[in-house]
Amino acid sequence: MLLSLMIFVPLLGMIVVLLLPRESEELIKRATLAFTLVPLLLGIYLFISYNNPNLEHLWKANAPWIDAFNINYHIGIDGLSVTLLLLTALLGPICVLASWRNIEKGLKAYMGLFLLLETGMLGFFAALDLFLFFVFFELTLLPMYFLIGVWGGPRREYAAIKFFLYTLFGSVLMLVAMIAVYLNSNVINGVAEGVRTFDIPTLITLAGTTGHALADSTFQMWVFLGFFIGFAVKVPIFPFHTWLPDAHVEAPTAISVILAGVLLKMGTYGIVRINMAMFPEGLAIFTNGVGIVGNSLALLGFINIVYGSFCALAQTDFKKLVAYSSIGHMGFVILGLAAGNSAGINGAILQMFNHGVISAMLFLLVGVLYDRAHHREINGFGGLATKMPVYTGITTLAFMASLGLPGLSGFVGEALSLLGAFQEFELITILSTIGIVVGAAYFLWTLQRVFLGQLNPKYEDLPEINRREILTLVPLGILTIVLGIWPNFALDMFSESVTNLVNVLDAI
Amino acid sequence: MSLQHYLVISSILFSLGIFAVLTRKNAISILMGIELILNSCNLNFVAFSRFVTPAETIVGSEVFRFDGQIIAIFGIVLAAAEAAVFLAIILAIYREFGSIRPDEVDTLKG
Amino acid sequence: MVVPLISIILLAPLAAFTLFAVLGLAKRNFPRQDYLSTFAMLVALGCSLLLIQEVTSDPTPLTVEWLSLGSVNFSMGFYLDSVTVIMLIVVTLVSSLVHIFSIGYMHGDPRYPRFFAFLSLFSFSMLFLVVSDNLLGIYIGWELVGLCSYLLIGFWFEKDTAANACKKAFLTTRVGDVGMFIGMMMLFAKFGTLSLHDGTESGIFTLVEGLSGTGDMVWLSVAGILIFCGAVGKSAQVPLHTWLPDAMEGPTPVSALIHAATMVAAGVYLVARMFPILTPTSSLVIAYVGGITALVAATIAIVRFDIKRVLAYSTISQLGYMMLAIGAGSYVAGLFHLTTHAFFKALLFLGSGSVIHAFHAMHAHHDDAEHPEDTAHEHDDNSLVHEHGAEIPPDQDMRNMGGLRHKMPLTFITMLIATLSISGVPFVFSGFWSKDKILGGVLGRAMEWSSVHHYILFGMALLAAGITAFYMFRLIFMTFFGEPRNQEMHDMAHESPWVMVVPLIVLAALSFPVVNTIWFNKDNFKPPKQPHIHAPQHAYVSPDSKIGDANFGFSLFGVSTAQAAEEDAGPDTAHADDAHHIHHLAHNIAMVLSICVAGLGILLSWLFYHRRRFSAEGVATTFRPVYNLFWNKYYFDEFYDGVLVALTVWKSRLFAKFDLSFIDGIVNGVGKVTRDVLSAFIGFFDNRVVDGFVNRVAEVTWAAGGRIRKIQTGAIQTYLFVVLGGIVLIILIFRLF
Amino acid sequence: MEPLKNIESLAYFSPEILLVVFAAAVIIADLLVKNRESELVAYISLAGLGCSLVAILITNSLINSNEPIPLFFGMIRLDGFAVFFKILLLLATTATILFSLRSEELDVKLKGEYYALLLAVTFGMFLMASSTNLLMIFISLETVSLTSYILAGFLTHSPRSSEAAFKYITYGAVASGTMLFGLSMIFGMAGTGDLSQISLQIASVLESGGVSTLSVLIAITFILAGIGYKIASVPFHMWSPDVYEGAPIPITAFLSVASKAAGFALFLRFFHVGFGKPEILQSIDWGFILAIVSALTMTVGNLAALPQRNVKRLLAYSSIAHGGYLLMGAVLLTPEGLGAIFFYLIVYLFMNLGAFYVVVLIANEAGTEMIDGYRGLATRAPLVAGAMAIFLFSLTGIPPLAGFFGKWVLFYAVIGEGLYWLAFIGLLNSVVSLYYYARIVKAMYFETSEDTNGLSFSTGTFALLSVFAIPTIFIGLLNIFYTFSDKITLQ
Repeated sequence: MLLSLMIFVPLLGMIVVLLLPRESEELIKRATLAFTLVPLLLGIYLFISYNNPNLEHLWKANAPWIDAFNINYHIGIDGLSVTLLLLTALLGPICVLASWRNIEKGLKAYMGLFLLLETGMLGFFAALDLFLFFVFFELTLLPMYFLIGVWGGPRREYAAIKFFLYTLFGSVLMLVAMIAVYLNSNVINGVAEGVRTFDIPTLITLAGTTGHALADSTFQMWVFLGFFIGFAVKVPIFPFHTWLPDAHVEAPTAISVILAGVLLKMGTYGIVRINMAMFPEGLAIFTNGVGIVGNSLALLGFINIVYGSFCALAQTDFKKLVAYSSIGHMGFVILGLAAGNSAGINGAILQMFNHGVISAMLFLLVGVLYDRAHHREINGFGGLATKMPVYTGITTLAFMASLGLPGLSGFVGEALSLLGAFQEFELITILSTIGIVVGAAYFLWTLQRVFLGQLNPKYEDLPEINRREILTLVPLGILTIVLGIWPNFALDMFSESVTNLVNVLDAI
Repeated sequence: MSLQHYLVISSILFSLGIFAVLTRKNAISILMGIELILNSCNLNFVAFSRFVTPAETIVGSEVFRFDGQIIAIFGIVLAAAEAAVFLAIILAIYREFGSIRPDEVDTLKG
Repeated sequence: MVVPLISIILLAPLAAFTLFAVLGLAKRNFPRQDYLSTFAMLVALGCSLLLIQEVTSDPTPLTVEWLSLGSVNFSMGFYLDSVTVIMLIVVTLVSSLVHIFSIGYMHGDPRYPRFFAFLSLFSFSMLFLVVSDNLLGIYIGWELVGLCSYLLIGFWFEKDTAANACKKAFLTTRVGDVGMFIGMMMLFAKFGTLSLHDGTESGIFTLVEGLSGTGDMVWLSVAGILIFCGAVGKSAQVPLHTWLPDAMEGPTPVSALIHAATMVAAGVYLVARMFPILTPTSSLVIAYVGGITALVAATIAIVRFDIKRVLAYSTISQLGYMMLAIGAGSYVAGLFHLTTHAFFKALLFLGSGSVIHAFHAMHAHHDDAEHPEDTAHEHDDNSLVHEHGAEIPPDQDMRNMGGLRHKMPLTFITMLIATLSISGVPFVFSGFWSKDKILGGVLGRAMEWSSVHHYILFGMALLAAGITAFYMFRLIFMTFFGEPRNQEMHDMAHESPWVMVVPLIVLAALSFPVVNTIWFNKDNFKPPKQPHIHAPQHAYVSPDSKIGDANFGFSLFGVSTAQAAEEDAGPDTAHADDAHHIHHLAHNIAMVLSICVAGLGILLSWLFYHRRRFSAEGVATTFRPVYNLFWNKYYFDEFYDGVLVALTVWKSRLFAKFDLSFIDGIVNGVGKVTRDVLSAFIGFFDNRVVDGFVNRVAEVTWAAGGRIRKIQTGAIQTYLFVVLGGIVLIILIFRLF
Repeated sequence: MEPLKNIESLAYFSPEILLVVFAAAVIIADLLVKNRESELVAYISLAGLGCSLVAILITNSLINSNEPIPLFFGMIRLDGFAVFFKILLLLATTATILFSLRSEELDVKLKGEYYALLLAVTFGMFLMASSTNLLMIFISLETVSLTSYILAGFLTHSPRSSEAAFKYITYGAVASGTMLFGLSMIFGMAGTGDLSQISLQIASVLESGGVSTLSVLIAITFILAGIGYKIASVPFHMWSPDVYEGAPIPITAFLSVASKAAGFALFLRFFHVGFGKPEILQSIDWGFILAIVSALTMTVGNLAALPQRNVKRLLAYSSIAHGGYLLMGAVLLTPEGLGAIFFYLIVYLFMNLGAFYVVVLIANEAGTEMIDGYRGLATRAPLVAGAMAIFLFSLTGIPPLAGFFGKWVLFYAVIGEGLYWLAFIGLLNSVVSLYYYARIVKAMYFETSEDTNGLSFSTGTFALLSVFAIPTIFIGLLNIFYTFSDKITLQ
């Protein structure tokens, strides 16, 4: 019940906001903020009250929805989803605050769409029914399309349609795979009996039972591919990544934050929740370390890391740099997942959460600078540290966290992923460590070009970061530090579930 | 005359109709081609109904079923109706385009 | 009692920094950040002194689960043995003194509070590194000190030189760190833990014993060398040493604390910590790297004129010394040298700082901040390598100095003491003892196994010792003796205020071994129990079998060679007995030789730079090539430039299909190349290949749409043709199937 | 059960009869009413549709779906299938009449004929949905066609309209002529006009080798030409873009929904009842060839829609594509396939009619059918723009809009038959279709028009819009709509 409330309060908020008069902008903002705060509070409550000795999904709700296909409204949380729910709920109000001043036109529609988007994301992380899962997954497309396309930068139309087409293409494959799974969900030893089901936990158990059609390894391989490509576009995994830089560069600050903070995680979350948990056999084909195919997943992670880092090194647009850097960091997630052992998967999931927090910070910071200077050309700045020390300090924190400085959250995830991956794919992992150096290189270089050196006289009177912006950044900064010092704070949430998953994988 | 003769004739008629429809550069000739097609069909129906449909005996006496003929009659009726509508539309075309050459009526394309 | 003490040691400086950070968010400052930080450090110092009493046989007073992943767990904890305590005391002591010194030195700097906050953060990180009981914790502290050095080198970031230097420092060390991380991954993959010495005896040190003699020695050697890579980066060993001289762009107290006494020594500390897992092979590699570093750096130091650069290179060479010692197996000597070096090198830096201060150092960075020619925001030179022709700031150029001993007597005296100590002037100076232990140890090893390697190493060490004496006295003579070369600067010069002089005096006092006896006495020090995996003939030098380690603290006095000999000799077994004699002999020889080379070096430099019997320039001209080699620092920086260029060329081949833009890129500097080529690559790959593919698909689709439109001619009879054609086609297809 | 005689049949035939009666009433009323402006005739025809709907429901209550009632000696048949389509067609016609009320391009002098013809064409479609005899099939088809020709050309003094009518009738006449020839061949082979008889006969003669497969094949293909032209499937689709563009917008909407639906009714009955027997299928696998046809149809429709600038024409092509989607379900011969078609038709009815309604509105207000006319609609008429966006994205098949669920059931059925390739092509097509639908959305939302003064619409307009928009949002989410295939069987 609480969970449903958490998911649908933003939807309610959208309706309310759309009913408000267009003129009263303050009211609209405050209402939106309120409606995003409710999920945050609920999320915190769920997070705190979450204790899961037996790996059950908590806060379940299960109601029949479409009997014709045995589709149920089935939601619930486990350690994995509760962290991401919290992340989503946390970024909600922050983004509303971040778009407090810089939305010139159609504020009402903007806020409404944003709330719809939040419902989609929350629902996605909570869904336990494959069909519901898919519907929520797609539900985020429309608002995103409009948010980028209407409120974006100069090339917004291109970016928006590109984002839309790429993701839709991915989800098409997912749909086929999904139907295939459903059709085979009641076939045991070649004979169909009983009802078919979309219920994810049930499907997972069925995929484990020998003789069941879902357990067949070739079947699993194809379905795995279908789902994987669908999620890979979202992550994004090379070579499906080209929509990301465009989308980021064009999107308004808050939307970039959501995009990097949550939407990318939807991809990796899906990979863990569906691909790994449901199709371990399929996974094994791509991670057994034999030949190209056997290393493919790890290779993809490696390519993401190195490729993203080098691309970032080449950028002169601040935002594009951050965008490419997040491609690189998602690579660590893929690498850790490919490892398939406790350290790797835990690291990957932790990295998901941390990257959500850190990249959100980075994009917020870019937005702060953009609102003042109205451009993002890295070489156009210089010596800002003298004018805006606080901003510089926070940026340094974010950069250091992002380049994986120990003591900050970015490190733990990366280190665990690498430690885990090394046990399975030694060479690939060693090569991936290039990403660590290059990551340091481009962040420090940016730091130097933007903040160090002589103050660029153009920016003699650049105002220092203001209270509202600091307010948006501080919670994320605190999370970064806390998770860096005490990762168990998040790890305890999902480590049991991961252990369970690892046992399933080892059984193969 | 056997069924084959009728079929041959009707198929010739049909082909002629199609040929006319595809090649004539005058709407009226196209209409005539269409009429040919329809009539070839009617001929088919009648022939089939005469040769193929089994006769059934009602109260002792052997009676032919006239399904085919009936269809043919309806066909003639519909052909007439179609011709009427067609001619009306040709009039409209002539009014708008000042010509009834079908290849000149091609403002809608692409 | 141990845990709270250590906690206080860690938390005091951290608190000082945290306060600064939190207030900073509110755009405010704590009024007396300097006193706060200094006080915090003094507290830490007090606690570490108290810790001496607390050293017990159990090295792990505290261990907590840090990451619990079900099957795998990572724990964090404290590791307390005499080594730790020594390091703690050294760090806290030098740090406190530097704090005090900075109160005077940094006075009037616009970012005065920030400086102290950073110092506190650094001290915290360094202490964390020292006390943590597992590689992960060490790595965390390791990277944090790197961050602090980054922040402090770039403290005057308006200077492009500083901005470049800090970036270079961070990145160069990071390269080493990656190696270290890979080593950690190997160890983890092997042992499933990163704890050195769990209470549960499941730490690496215990597990590694299982490997001794097995075929995994090669693998272990690789791991050890990789771990050593981290040390190579941090303590500036060849070939990753180039960042340290540039790091002198930072304020001088920073150089004293981070780049002389503590952070760079962390590498040595790490290697000593990991000593139990070092196989003979890896030890030898370490020893050679150390020896080469010692020589190379020393030779370069001869020809420097920037007073701080001279000290920087001397630091590098001394660190090489310590590495050599540990590599050669006598890690006690290495640590001993680490301690003594920390004191006198810090003293030297602070002294030079006081000299620079005398020359109005505080305005220096403002001055060249106003230099019009280096505009801060053309970032064309973005090479990881700092540009070489950096002109020496006038107040650091020894050619402007001379005759200062009358102007600033205290500075002169203290620096002289330090110099005597580092040059290894016999008996009254700690430097002599530590250096002698190293030489003796290496020679002993050599004689004992009659191994060529160790003779070579001994030769290197001896040569380095001589050169050290030479260039250190060169510095003294050029700075304090002779006639002032730059009169008006000379007139401005004056003795520094007491806050700066007092630390000098304290450190000077610490350069006398006698002083050490006051706090260290042997029975406070229990040996850290450390297993060994060394090959048998190497075994008895490993710590656990050494009396030397039993009274490691005692060895700190370095009172007599006899003891030194005992320490290096094994237990009183028959075998160890003659080993004992060999070592005794070795130490005597070594002592004589070292005294000789030191004296020779001093004499030469006296002749060159004081009595001017020979002209250095003359020699330089006669040995032009050699001189050039030294002057250009063995062309390391140029080499890295070359490599990076080559790399970018290669990259461009791979990525940009030989995009010509990298040619002028080479001319304009590596960074530009990297950027051009990479952007060309992105331009090529992302836009042409990946997007290109997608766009092709889109275009084809679109074109197909166009085709279909063409078919839609608008002439009804074509439509009918299509109908007929379609019918025929369908029938045909039917027939086919 | 036994076929009913003529007189007894009339009761079950009441919906059609009512339509005819009201058509006559409309003409008479048109003669009586002097005031050209009055909308009386329209309301009369609406009333007629209402009465007919009631009649349909009554007759529906008389039958129970698993036992259909043959009427007029088995000429037509009353069963759930027919009832479903009749209701669907009624809704479409009602919507068309409402559009026509709003539309401003129709000639006021010809109201009576217009509405009478609409009723007549509906009557014809009813017959198409329920006829089970070759004769009735042909007659109903011709009735619908003839009336549609006239409606398509209904805009006097509009060259485009006349041209549309001309092409439509030429094409239609040839197509139906070809079909009639095919019918005659079938008649000849089976010796009867009754579909169920035909299936038996054809099966037996194929077995006995009395006729060659090729002849049956040719016959089927000829017939396909007639039906395919009704549902505008490749290669018989080429008339539709031109006709749709030229015809008055309400008629275009009507053709794109109603006549397509009726066509599918005919298609399903003819092929499933007449040729659905396994014996026939094994010798002539028309299912496979039609699968290819459907793939071609949707591909051609989507690709050709990409470059269009005229929204009407664009929607014409899009409706070709949707015909292709429906065809996928039609070739399956499974209950899932049928149910999918039914569900999709419902969804399609709402979203497509809604889109066309917006086109009508914009044509009235902005006076253009070009995409450029939609620039900045988001600011000028936010609600209309929002509704249009909903319709378009539903046509694309984006969750949670009904269009997605429609596609879902279709692809589910297709993949259930193992036709992965077909499903994949279909899904890729829906990705492509996003591009041109989004172009309209882009014009409405991302671009700005020179004149920014808001367009004003009556509340009735918004009511009607919401009548289409709300189902487009909710149909998919409600459970009840998914269960047709269980109730409706086709034998």
